[in-house]
Amino acid sequence: MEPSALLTFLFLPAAVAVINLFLPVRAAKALTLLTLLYLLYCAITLWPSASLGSSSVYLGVDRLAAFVLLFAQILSTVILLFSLKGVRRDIERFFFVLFPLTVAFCNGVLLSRHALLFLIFWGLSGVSLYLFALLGKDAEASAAAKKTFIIIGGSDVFLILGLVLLIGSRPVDLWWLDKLNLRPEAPLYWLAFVSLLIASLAKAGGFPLHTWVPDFSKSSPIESVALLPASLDKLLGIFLLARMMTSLFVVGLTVKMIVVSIGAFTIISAVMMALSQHNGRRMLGYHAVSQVGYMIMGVGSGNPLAFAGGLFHMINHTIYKSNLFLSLGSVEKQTGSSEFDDLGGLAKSMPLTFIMALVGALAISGIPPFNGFFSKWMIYQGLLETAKTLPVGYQLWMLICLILAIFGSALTLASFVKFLHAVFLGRNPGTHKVREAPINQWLATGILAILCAIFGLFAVALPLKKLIVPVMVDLGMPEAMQFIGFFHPLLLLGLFAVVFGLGILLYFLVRTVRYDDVYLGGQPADPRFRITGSDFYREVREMPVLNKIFAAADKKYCDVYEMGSKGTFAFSGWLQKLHPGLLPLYILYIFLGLLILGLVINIGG
Amino acid sequence: MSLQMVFYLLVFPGLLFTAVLGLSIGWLDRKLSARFQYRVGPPFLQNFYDFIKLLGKETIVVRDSVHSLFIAAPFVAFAMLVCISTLIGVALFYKQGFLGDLFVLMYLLMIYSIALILGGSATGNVYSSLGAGREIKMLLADELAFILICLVAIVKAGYEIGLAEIAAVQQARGAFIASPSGIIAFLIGLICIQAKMALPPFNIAEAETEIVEGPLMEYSGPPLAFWYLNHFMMFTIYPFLLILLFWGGFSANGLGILWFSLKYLLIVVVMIILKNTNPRVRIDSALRFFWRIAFPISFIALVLAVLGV
Amino acid sequence: MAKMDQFFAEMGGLIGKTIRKPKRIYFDVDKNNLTQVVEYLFNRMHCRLSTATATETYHNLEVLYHFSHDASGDYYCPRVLITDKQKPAIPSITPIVRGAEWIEREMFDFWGIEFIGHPNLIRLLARDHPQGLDKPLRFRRDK
Amino acid sequence: MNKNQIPVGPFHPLLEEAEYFNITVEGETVTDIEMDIGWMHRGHEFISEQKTFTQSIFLVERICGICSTSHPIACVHAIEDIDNVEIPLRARYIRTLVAELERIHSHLLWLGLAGHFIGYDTLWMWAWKYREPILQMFEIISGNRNHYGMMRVGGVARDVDVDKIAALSKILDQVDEKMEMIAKAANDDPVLKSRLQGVGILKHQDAVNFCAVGPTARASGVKIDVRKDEPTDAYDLVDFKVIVLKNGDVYDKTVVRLLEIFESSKIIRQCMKKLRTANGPILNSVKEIPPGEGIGRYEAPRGEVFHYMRSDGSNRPIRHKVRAPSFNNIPTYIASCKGIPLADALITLAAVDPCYCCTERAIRINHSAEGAQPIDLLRLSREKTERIRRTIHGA
Amino acid sequence: MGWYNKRLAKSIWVFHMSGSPCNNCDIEILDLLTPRYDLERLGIKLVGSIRHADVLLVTGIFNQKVAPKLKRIYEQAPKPIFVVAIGTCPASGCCFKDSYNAVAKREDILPIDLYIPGCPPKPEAMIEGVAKLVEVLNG
Repeated sequence: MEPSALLTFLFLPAAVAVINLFLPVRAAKALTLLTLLYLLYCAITLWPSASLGSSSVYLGVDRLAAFVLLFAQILSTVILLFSLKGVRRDIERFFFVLFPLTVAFCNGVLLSRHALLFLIFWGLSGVSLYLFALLGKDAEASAAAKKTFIIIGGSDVFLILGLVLLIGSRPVDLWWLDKLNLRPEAPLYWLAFVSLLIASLAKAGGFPLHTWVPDFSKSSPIESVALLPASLDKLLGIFLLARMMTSLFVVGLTVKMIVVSIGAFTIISAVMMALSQHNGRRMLGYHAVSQVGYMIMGVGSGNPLAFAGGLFHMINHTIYKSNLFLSLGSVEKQTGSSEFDDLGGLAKSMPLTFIMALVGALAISGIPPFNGFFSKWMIYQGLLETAKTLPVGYQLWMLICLILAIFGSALTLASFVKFLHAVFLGRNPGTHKVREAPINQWLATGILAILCAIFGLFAVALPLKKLIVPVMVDLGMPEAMQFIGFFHPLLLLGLFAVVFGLGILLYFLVRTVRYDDVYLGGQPADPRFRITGSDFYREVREMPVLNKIFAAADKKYCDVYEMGSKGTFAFSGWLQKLHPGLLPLYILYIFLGLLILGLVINIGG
Repeated sequence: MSLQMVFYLLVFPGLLFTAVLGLSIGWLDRKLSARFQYRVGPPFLQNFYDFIKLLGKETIVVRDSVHSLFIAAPFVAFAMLVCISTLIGVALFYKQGFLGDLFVLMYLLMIYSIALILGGSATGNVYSSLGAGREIKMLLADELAFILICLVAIVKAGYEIGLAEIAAVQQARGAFIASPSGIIAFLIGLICIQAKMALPPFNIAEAETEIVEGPLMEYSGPPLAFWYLNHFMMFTIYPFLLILLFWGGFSANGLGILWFSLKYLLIVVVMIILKNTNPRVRIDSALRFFWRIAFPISFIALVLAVLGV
Repeated sequence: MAKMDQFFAEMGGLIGKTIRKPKRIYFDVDKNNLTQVVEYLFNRMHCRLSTATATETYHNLEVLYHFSHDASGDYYCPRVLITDKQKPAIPSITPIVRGAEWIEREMFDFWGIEFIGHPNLIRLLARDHPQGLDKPLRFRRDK
Repeated sequence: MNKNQIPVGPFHPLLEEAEYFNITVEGETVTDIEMDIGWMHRGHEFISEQKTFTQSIFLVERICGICSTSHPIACVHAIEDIDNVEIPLRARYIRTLVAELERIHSHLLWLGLAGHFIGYDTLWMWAWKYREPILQMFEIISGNRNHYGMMRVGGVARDVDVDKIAALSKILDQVDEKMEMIAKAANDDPVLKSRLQGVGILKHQDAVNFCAVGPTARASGVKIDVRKDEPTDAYDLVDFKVIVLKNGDVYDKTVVRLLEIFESSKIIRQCMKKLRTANGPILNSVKEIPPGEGIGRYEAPRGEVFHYMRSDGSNRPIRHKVRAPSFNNIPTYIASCKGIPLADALITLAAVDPCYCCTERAIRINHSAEGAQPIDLLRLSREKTERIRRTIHGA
Repeated sequence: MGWYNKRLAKSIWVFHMSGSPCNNCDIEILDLLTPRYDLERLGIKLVGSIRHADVLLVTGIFNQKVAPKLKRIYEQAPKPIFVVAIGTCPASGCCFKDSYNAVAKREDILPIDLYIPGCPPKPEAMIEGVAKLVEVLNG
């Protein structure tokens, strides 16, 4: 592949963004859609020929990058399809400028081979996140935008630090980011590893740098939430992590275990927070964090099967999470609220959206035969494979992480039961008349739902054999292949279908149906008799140990940003107290400073 | 799908066998419970009569519910249970399986709860909603301990993640139940399946006197018949799973069959005794019990298993 | 008996015609003095409000409260006469005795006596009655 | 907007009678409870004023099926209070005997139902199994299992002769033994204890303010018992204790009832002993009731039953007020149910041993001959019952 | 449907509704399930939801407030459904029939298939009544 061809991925969307500034909105939409479709086509054609062989110093694409690039294009195209109708009027123009721009930045990150370029695009994609956050309409939007910007921007500092430590000693034209194979045991590289880990975790939303995700999800336009934290940022963050674990570093066992533990902890902490949310967006935001944990576990463990599972989970997650966010978006656009207490019983009026959301919810909870199950299953198997060979202590450690991961998926299921119940099932509060979402919206979610099903049912035949195995071979882990291919979701579905068909057949043979109101002990079906489901997990919240943790989480003790800002204010307040404006005091400071300086020099000498 | 597979699915370890054995064991449950309470109890065919009678009744569908989901839920759960029983049965009786089928099974077992919850909340009835909430909380409660005991079996089998392999290891090296970790895991497993089958004291989700049978409240006619059947089918699935994981599986000679039946009956009888000697616990007590008592104990079992004890 | 004498000594000014039987005292109280007497019986003497009976006679409605002094087994029964049969109204004692809530609501329901100052004066038994049952125990006598 | 409401009733498995509670919950925690009663209202007070004094006793018996002798006792007390009628000694013992038997049957019934409500069907079955001998004792005494028709103004309707007493005491011995076992089982079961202790607490002050009566009040430390406070019938002649506990939770309410069973059995034994020796009439005939008013009360299994009668000298009361114990006890839900989980709230509703039929009484009887349609059916049924009974008892 | 009725007769699930009785009949109905009478041996089971019921056991005089609810619940029951009236109250109104709150014609509220009179009927009488119902179902 010629490097100039790669430039299309950068300049075409950027140019479209500039043109969109001047076009009427309708034309801008059409132009963006056409561009993205073309880029998708380019990404597909790029896939077979992706290799680093012929790339330039600055841009280059290997299998992993091409793989991620492909999904970045698919997701952004589908989300654009969703955004064609329904974006708020006042931000529509700006939205369609920002959208291709974001795609361009994201593609830039994936295609840069040179560290400086990588850094610039990484930073720019963070800026676009900030700009999207500013488009939110409620009062929290600007606070969320600030929080996002500070966390993402702060992590960029670590990225710079890490990159400098890695390659700073080399000439500029050798600042490549592939096949460094450094050992993080050396203190310098260890620091570099940690810095890069922080950057990737902040981007992907891993613990403890995840807190911007739910805030961003709560207040930004829902399309941008589906685009960035749910899809592109996940792709970028895990892409960096995968790079780190394979080509940048050669990591030892303890480091792997630490990364796996971070993953496990991310899963369980975020999903616990998700359980107790009352707002659909925030809940999905926390899930966007929790699911990152599986990818971190898979990619971080270094086991080929788990690594492949982690990559697979990454694309699966982008698919079903975008699907869920977009479905919630449809609901929100029809009803005007994403609070669980205001919703309910929408499955009747929005059946298509309900089916898509159901598929998404089952997929994210890891219910066979959908895609989420298959990748989780690969990760678990890989982790167990790894555990088998470890010494006893590590074995237990790994098993604990595994338990957290499996239990995390039960908790995920639980919170999605709440989601489905509160939004689509249960009983309508009777406050709004709701219609099905417009065609572009359910078409977009429909494509994603179908992808969920296809990637689950034909997991081995399609995504694994066609996409992930080549990536694994390219990364030097061809043995991932030999584990795949024993579980046949299709066979299971076939068996299921036979019995289900028999049951339904019997039902249709003997049934006599009558329609009636709900039975409430003789009381009429009044809309006030309903359970919103938003308090489903109150008992969990009030468990003796958990209640303290939840109380602490409510006070944002676990939030790096909030604690940081508190600390900063406290520190600056303390500094202000040292500046009363008295001249003698300042003179005293100067003398004290000189004294200390002298002491230091003396000791040093 | 070969003819043999259809036989597996519909006749022997699958549909017919599970249903008939389940309904018969369901009679044992009712009869023994009755004897506990100084009553006579129903005749042997009572569960079959009940099932047939429900098939002939009228189906009432709640007007503003999600009709298709409401009707499909029991059949989804039914089909899933048949698939699960086929999986377990094939591993148990034919020693076949695929790699990692235990994980698949753990997730498939959740589908029953999901179907129950979705079917119940599709009606919009408050009691069904409450029951759905309770059902999922029960799932959370017992799932943690259940994962642990599955892992104990996996670890003890030398990290084999297949049902058939776990059984084969036990056939070769003796049942896990003979070791300390195995017996702890088995006992915790017994309580877990009590909770998974929603038998008292864990019938919180379907508590009749509190929330009017919860998610099943609005069901009538054939769908109810299938929920009824599902409930009794679990009487075969879970004890079989427990035997497979910890109690040495099944060997196909005369004594083996007798021995297997005795093990199975023993587990069922213990479950019935548990059922009849305890009041229904509250949902938060159940959560607390499983998370603060059953979880640490099963964790000890896991540690012991890793240490090879 | 000492309690009873003390009661008459302290509240004698507020009560009218008295009938004394063994363990039972029935006495008339003006509706304006009712809360004061009830306050004394409930808070000072620690009597328990057993119930209250409304009765309709030819001339008036009367409400008879039954306070049980459990330590001695005596019954103190203040009687309030309501002369206005069209719009009967007396002060509520629910603010003093929480347990009187239902008792007064029942009388409101069956006799239409309004209790002034009752926190939640809605019909007790015939609430949302499909046939609109209205003051059933009075209707009969008007007929 | 976060108000989730649950309708409990009118028909709910928790409620044997039709009743309606509107419970507001957050998650599963009850935040508010609203009651709508009147589904059982039959207009007893109205009917009673159409009846003669003797007929009204028959009527009040049908206020409630469980305490179907407490209401008649309170009613005859009220009528006797108008004219200070003397009751023969033997009648006093018989009244006490029947009333205390009823207390045992009612408490066992409650224990069983409470077991059923918390999903402990074995306890239900056991408690009701041992309730059967008590009903058999009623059958020996009065010929009926439930409505006994024993009370008359001035005495009782039927005598309990020595043969019957021998049979009764034999049954009572067996029952006592079983009762000990059940009490032990219910008291020592740790699961039951953890399920009931600290649940639905009714504080002492709330019990006083709501004027609660009976075991509900006694479990909260309010020492009231009509049997001691104003001993009528034979209660001043027998020896028994008033059980008072102080926590006010469901567990204490259970224990109060269990211990009362033993006290009742003690009283019954004393009565039977006296009945063997104390011979005499069982009924003082009362010719007419003078004008006046009377208050009758009696400690029913659920608390104080209160009857007020006013007579104008004719053979019919001009006012008959009935106040059942549950009428005072049910409003205490407001104090004891808020802030506790739904599962607890429902057992707390049951722990008062509410009797809605009592609560919504008000009586009137009128024997007119019209509408005699089911007489034939009735006769057939009686014959049929007799036939079945003969075959079952082999007599 | 004779064949089906025979099956139905072997598995009768009853739902108990009380239309303002004195609750004695209700207690006796529960009594039927307990060890001495044990109706489960005849396949009879008490259910909590009307949707599961085959037979409604109804007691009491149906006061005016509860009558519409009874009617509503009867409509909510899945067919085939049978109504058995227990006690004297639903049959004749017992001593309450002149109450201002009693409904005039109970037959208008529910189509009662079987009366079991008695105040309260003996449990044996109720079993006999159930047996009659079974006879009818069996043809």
